[in-house]
Amino acid sequence: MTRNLAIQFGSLALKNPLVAVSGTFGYGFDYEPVLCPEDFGAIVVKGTSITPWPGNPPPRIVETPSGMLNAIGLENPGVDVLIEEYLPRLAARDTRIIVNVVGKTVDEYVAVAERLRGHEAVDALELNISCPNVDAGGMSFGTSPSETERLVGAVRDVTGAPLIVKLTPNITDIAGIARAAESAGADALSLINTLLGMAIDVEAEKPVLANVVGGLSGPAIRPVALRCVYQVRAATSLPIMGLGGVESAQDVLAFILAGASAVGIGTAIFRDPRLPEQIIHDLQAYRARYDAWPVGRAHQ
Amino acid sequence: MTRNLAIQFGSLALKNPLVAVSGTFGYGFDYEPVLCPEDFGAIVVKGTSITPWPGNPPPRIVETPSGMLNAIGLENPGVDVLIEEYLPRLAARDTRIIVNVVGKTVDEYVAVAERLRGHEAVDALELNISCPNVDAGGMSFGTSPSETERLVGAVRDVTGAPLIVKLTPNITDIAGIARAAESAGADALSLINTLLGMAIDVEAEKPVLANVVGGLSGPAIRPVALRCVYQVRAATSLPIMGLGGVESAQDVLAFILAGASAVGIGTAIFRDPRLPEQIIHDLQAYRARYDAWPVGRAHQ
Amino acid sequence: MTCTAADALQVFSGRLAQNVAEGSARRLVLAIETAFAPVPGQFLHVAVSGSKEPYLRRPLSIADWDHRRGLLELLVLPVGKGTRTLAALQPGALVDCLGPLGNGFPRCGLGANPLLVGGGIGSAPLIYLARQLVNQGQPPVVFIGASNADRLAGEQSLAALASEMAIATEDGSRGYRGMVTEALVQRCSIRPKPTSILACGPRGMLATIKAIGAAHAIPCYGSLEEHMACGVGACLGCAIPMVAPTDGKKYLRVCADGPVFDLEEVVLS
Amino acid sequence: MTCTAADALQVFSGRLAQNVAEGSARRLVLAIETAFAPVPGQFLHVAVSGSKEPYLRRPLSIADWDHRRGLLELLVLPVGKGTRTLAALQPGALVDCLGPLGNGFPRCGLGANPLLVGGGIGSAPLIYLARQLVNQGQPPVVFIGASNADRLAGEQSLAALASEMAIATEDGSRGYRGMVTEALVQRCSIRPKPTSILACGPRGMLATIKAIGAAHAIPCYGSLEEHMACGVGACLGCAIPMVAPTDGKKYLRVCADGPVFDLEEVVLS
Ligand SMILES: Cc1cc2nc3c(=O)[nH]c(=O)nc-3n(C[C@H](O)[C@H](O)[C@H](O)COP(=O)(O)OP(=O)(O)OC[C@H]3O[C@@H](n4cnc5c(N)ncnc54)[C@H](O)[C@@H]3O)c2cc1C
Ligand SMILES: Cc1cc2nc3c(=O)[nH]c(=O)nc-3n(C[C@H](O)[C@H](O)[C@H](O)COP(=O)(O)OP(=O)(O)OC[C@H]3O[C@@H](n4cnc5c(N)ncnc54)[C@H](O)[C@@H]3O)c2cc1C
Ligand SMILES: Cc1cc2nc3c(=O)[nH]c(=O)nc-3n(C[C@H](O)[C@H](O)[C@H](O)COP(=O)(O)O)c2cc1C
Ligand SMILES: Cc1cc2nc3c(=O)[nH]c(=O)nc-3n(C[C@H](O)[C@H](O)[C@H](O)COP(=O)(O)O)c2cc1C
Ligand code: FES
Ligand code: FES
Repeated sequence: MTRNLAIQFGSLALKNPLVAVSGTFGYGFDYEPVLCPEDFGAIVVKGTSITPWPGNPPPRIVETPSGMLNAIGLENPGVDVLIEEYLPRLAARDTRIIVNVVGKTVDEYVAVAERLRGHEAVDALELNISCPNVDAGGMSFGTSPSETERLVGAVRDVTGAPLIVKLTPNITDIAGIARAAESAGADALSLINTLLGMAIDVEAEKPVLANVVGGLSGPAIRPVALRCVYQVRAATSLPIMGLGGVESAQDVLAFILAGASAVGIGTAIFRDPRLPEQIIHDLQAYRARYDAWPVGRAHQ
Repeated sequence: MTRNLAIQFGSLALKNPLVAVSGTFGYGFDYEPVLCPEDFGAIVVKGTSITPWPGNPPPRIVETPSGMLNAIGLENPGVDVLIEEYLPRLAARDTRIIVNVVGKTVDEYVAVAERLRGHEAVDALELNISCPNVDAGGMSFGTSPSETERLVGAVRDVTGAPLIVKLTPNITDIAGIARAAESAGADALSLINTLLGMAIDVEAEKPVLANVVGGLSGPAIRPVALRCVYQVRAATSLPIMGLGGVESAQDVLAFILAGASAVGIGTAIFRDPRLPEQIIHDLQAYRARYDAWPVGRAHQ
Repeated sequence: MTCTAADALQVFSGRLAQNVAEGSARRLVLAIETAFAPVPGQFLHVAVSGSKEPYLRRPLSIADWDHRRGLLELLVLPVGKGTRTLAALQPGALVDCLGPLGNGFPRCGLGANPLLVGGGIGSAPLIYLARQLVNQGQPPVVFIGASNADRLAGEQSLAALASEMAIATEDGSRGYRGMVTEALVQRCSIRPKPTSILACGPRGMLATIKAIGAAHAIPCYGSLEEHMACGVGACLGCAIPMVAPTDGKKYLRVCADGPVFDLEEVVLS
Repeated sequence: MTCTAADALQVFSGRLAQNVAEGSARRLVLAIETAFAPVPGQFLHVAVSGSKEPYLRRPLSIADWDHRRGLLELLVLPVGKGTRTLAALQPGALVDCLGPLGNGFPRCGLGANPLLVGGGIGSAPLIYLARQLVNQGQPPVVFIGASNADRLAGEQSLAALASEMAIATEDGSRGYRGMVTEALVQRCSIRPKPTSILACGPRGMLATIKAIGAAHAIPCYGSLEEHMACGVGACLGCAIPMVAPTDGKKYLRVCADGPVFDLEEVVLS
């Protein structure tokens, strides 16, 4: 028996639980026709700032065991190009569009949210309060409950769109930040962003990445991501998008059991762009076991 | 040209930089004759408490991509058995012996340090303020600078042995804890302990580990460990034992370049007990390039 | 390395000489060249060669050992990443083994009528055990069972060694229809009564055997499984609860204190 | 999948038909069955099959493509985990490819005398490029160089296609002793002067070529390398600095904006 894979992620009805995460899938079109935006329940576009950001000098990526480090530095053309160039094309696709928002100050986040206010192609905003790559950027918000509250509250004031807050794992108490986001009016949480890491080139005797440190993603971080989702599920009642190292339908189900109602995939697509199609196929068999997706059932 | 691999780790002269880390090498004898305590520059014995600790119920371990989770729960027979049964045997071996100390209260740590005071087989103590496995245990000390200071200060007061403090990566600011340990009188730091993670059994619909969460180790965490060593090197002047996911001589050199003067290996031995011998062999070639080990040179 | 005694721990390569189907499992025959003297019930910790995924070794019982020809047998049931990769190896492949590990089945105190019980792939270590008992002049009674005929392991080898043999499958596709432990209960009320039971199989089967043994005052030894990291006793990863815990000690290590335990000593629920 | 045009992005398997040594490198010939129409200078993003270590794909130039027989050539220099595994594949193995990727060498505006320069393994994409130029009736002048004879790649194939060919090795073990760019400098002062330079090789070689091109007012196109994750333009991992950055944009993507660039556009230091 195959069932409809649809799942409710807060106020968003997703046709399937799989989400293309921010920064790994561009604006959705680069893998076509192998992989298309409409293959996913939702796609999150690259972190978007109020003005264009150039990003970090190369090298920006390096492979690590079962994962990779990136220090892209949130290169993006800015919200205006997003609105003019990408959103119209994305609007034509049958999927949910979530815009990942970045900024160096509260005002910059607010400005992006204001620009996107009421845009019909935008189904939700995802506040990246966690990207470890930009010195003066997101990191500081996401590691302090009070700063998180301040930021989320300010963006909440200017947008009616569903507001997802993306949490960093590089922190002592992720549940505390989750509660701060909840009390400031977030509609949902997504987690995790990358783990702060680095690699050293022993021949050159220096860090591989020009930015010295970068964000670790891929299967290597999956155990940390599952733990964070499990902890946050127990600490708040907000819907959760779980992500970090997903590479199979079994992983998707593990995140759902831990408490996620949407599950993101990023790095694993680099290895195999056919994986989302495979996962969605394999999810049918899991879905058939249940009356409804067993969100959070591992807590019982 | 082959050179002597000796390195100075604080006041300890090690015949080579490789250290068997706590909890993965028992009391040093389980792998004999394939791998012996004297193959290492130093060995750190299993976390030792003042009274015997039974540890967690099984399952205690589960494999993850390029790593594993463990929730042993610091099972150990207590400091008296260590003194009576293991230290005499270890004393006969040509290596440095470091005792990893655990406790649920400051007093328990202090009691272990007092019992080991002046023991000639003990070259140093390593305070495990970071093990994430015991609810009421180490975790709380290692995530708070003031608690770290209180604990390290109290143990410092009762021991003249070199005092190594082992830091957790499950924290927002590892440099802050490192500075706290330094100001309270630590002689050296070791890092990192495991990352807090979990795995879910999708068939059973529950966490794999009886303890729910466990500590992630192995190559998967190496980028995080290198980043921590690099950050701590920049924040304190204490000698560092770097560890986390080491599996080759190249990794050892990467940790040295990041700022470590001793480098630990744990999980990788489970995969291949011949690895330490291989690494030490391969280190000769790296050592031959330098007049002295290039500790911290990646910071230049 | 300071010691090369045949029973000492070693790391060695076996060259895969044969890989044949045995029901759902594969019988792997490894040609090895080092001195080697395992005890029945001991196991090897086998690296899933080549790839680093899976990362850890996998414990596999020594199913048989032909000292004269240097041939070692493993029976591998492909259930996951590691066993599937091993089961698919081609002859000529090198298999990286750590062992022999653990304590095997007891060699004495088994009495005149030892009875061996294997459940599914658990029959593997019983082959080498039966061979040793035959060599000691104590050909054993052997009972093996599985969910269905395909899941039976070691039938042919065991039949050649057993003094008496019974087979049970849950679906009746081979031998008696039912659990192997049902056949065992019946056998325990027939003369000559077994003087000891030596078993390997699922936890539930061992628990039932423990109860049967207790009811008939027959000592029972069982080989247990737990996930393993080191396999040598260093990591304390493979804990099994003790029946008589003390204040400080509640668990034994399957790898180093077992894998064979007097079933009275361990909690099997 | 909605589109199967031969030049569209696709994932396909190539069956390894041949794997032969070519100096230090290996020439891999893949038999492929899908429609495929790559442009010279495009590349494939190749999964290191079977194992998940290394995890990411590896970019490899399309060295040659025989449309009629469906045979694709790769030249692989084993420098690390991924290339070593690929170089050791046995005939019959399936190689998982994503491609064709990137923008190839320009097809027009090259003038009557295009000159191709390959450094080391960088000669790989020049074979297919030379073949195309020959088909267009513009047989190119080809210069290849390497540190030593073993590091030269594609010599035989290129010799068969070139209108004129020069070889340089730094140690003199083959051809002229010295850098290939030294030979190039000399060649640029001889008639007929090259009308364009199309190059692939180490960053330093490309920088020198850029300078030579500027001095002689010859347009230069070079194929660049950078570590890649996605290979399709999505991750922004493969940045190369632009010569004329703007406030908001400082980098181009090697995978999607290149790998072939007008060398005037990119910073090579
Ligand atoms: C002492 C000992 C002797 C053994 N002898 C044999 C033998 O002779 N032949 C044989 O086929 N198998 C034997 N096993 C079991 C074998 O080790 C496991 O089946 C194997 O480790 C599974 O690895 P995998 O990578 O294939 O599965 P994974 O992909 O790791 O897991 C697949 C499933 O198997 C479970 N599993 C993993 N490891 C174990 C384990 N050690 N015990 C129980 N379940 C596990 C997992 O939880 C999961 O549900 C023995 C185990 C022990 C402890
Ligand atoms: C567009 C393009 C086309 C290429 N074409 C070919 C080709 O036809 N034949 C060929 O042999 N190689 C080619 N390469 C280079 C090849 O991709 C790298 O050698 C390969 O990725 C190294 O992977 P590895 O796993 O073997 O090495 P690793 O173990 O990953 O690394 C070994 C060393 O190589 C370096 N390295 C890794 N990846 C790259 C890279 N992409 N560029 C430069 N250095 C790298 C590492 O920093 C390290 O020093 C091409 C690269 C690009 C970007
Ligand atoms: C190349 C790259 C770029 C990324 N860019 C962003 C970004 O712009 N905004 C963001 O919130 N997260 C970004 N991330 C983090 C991912 O969205 C995701 O949190 C992380 O990669 C973990 O998921 P994965 O293991 O499935 O890749 C990026 C990750 C990668 C690998
Ligand atoms: C099975 C196991 C047991 C451990 N026990 C201890 C311990 O008792 N005390 C301690 O400080 N760290 C303990 N650790 C953590 C290791 O010492 C080390 O910090 C960690 O495993 C990272 O190193 P690795 O990746 O080389 O294994 C344990 C790790 C493992 C895998
Ligand atoms: S597996 Fe390590 S103690 Fe048993
Ligand atoms: S490799 Fe992803 S953009 Fe080039």
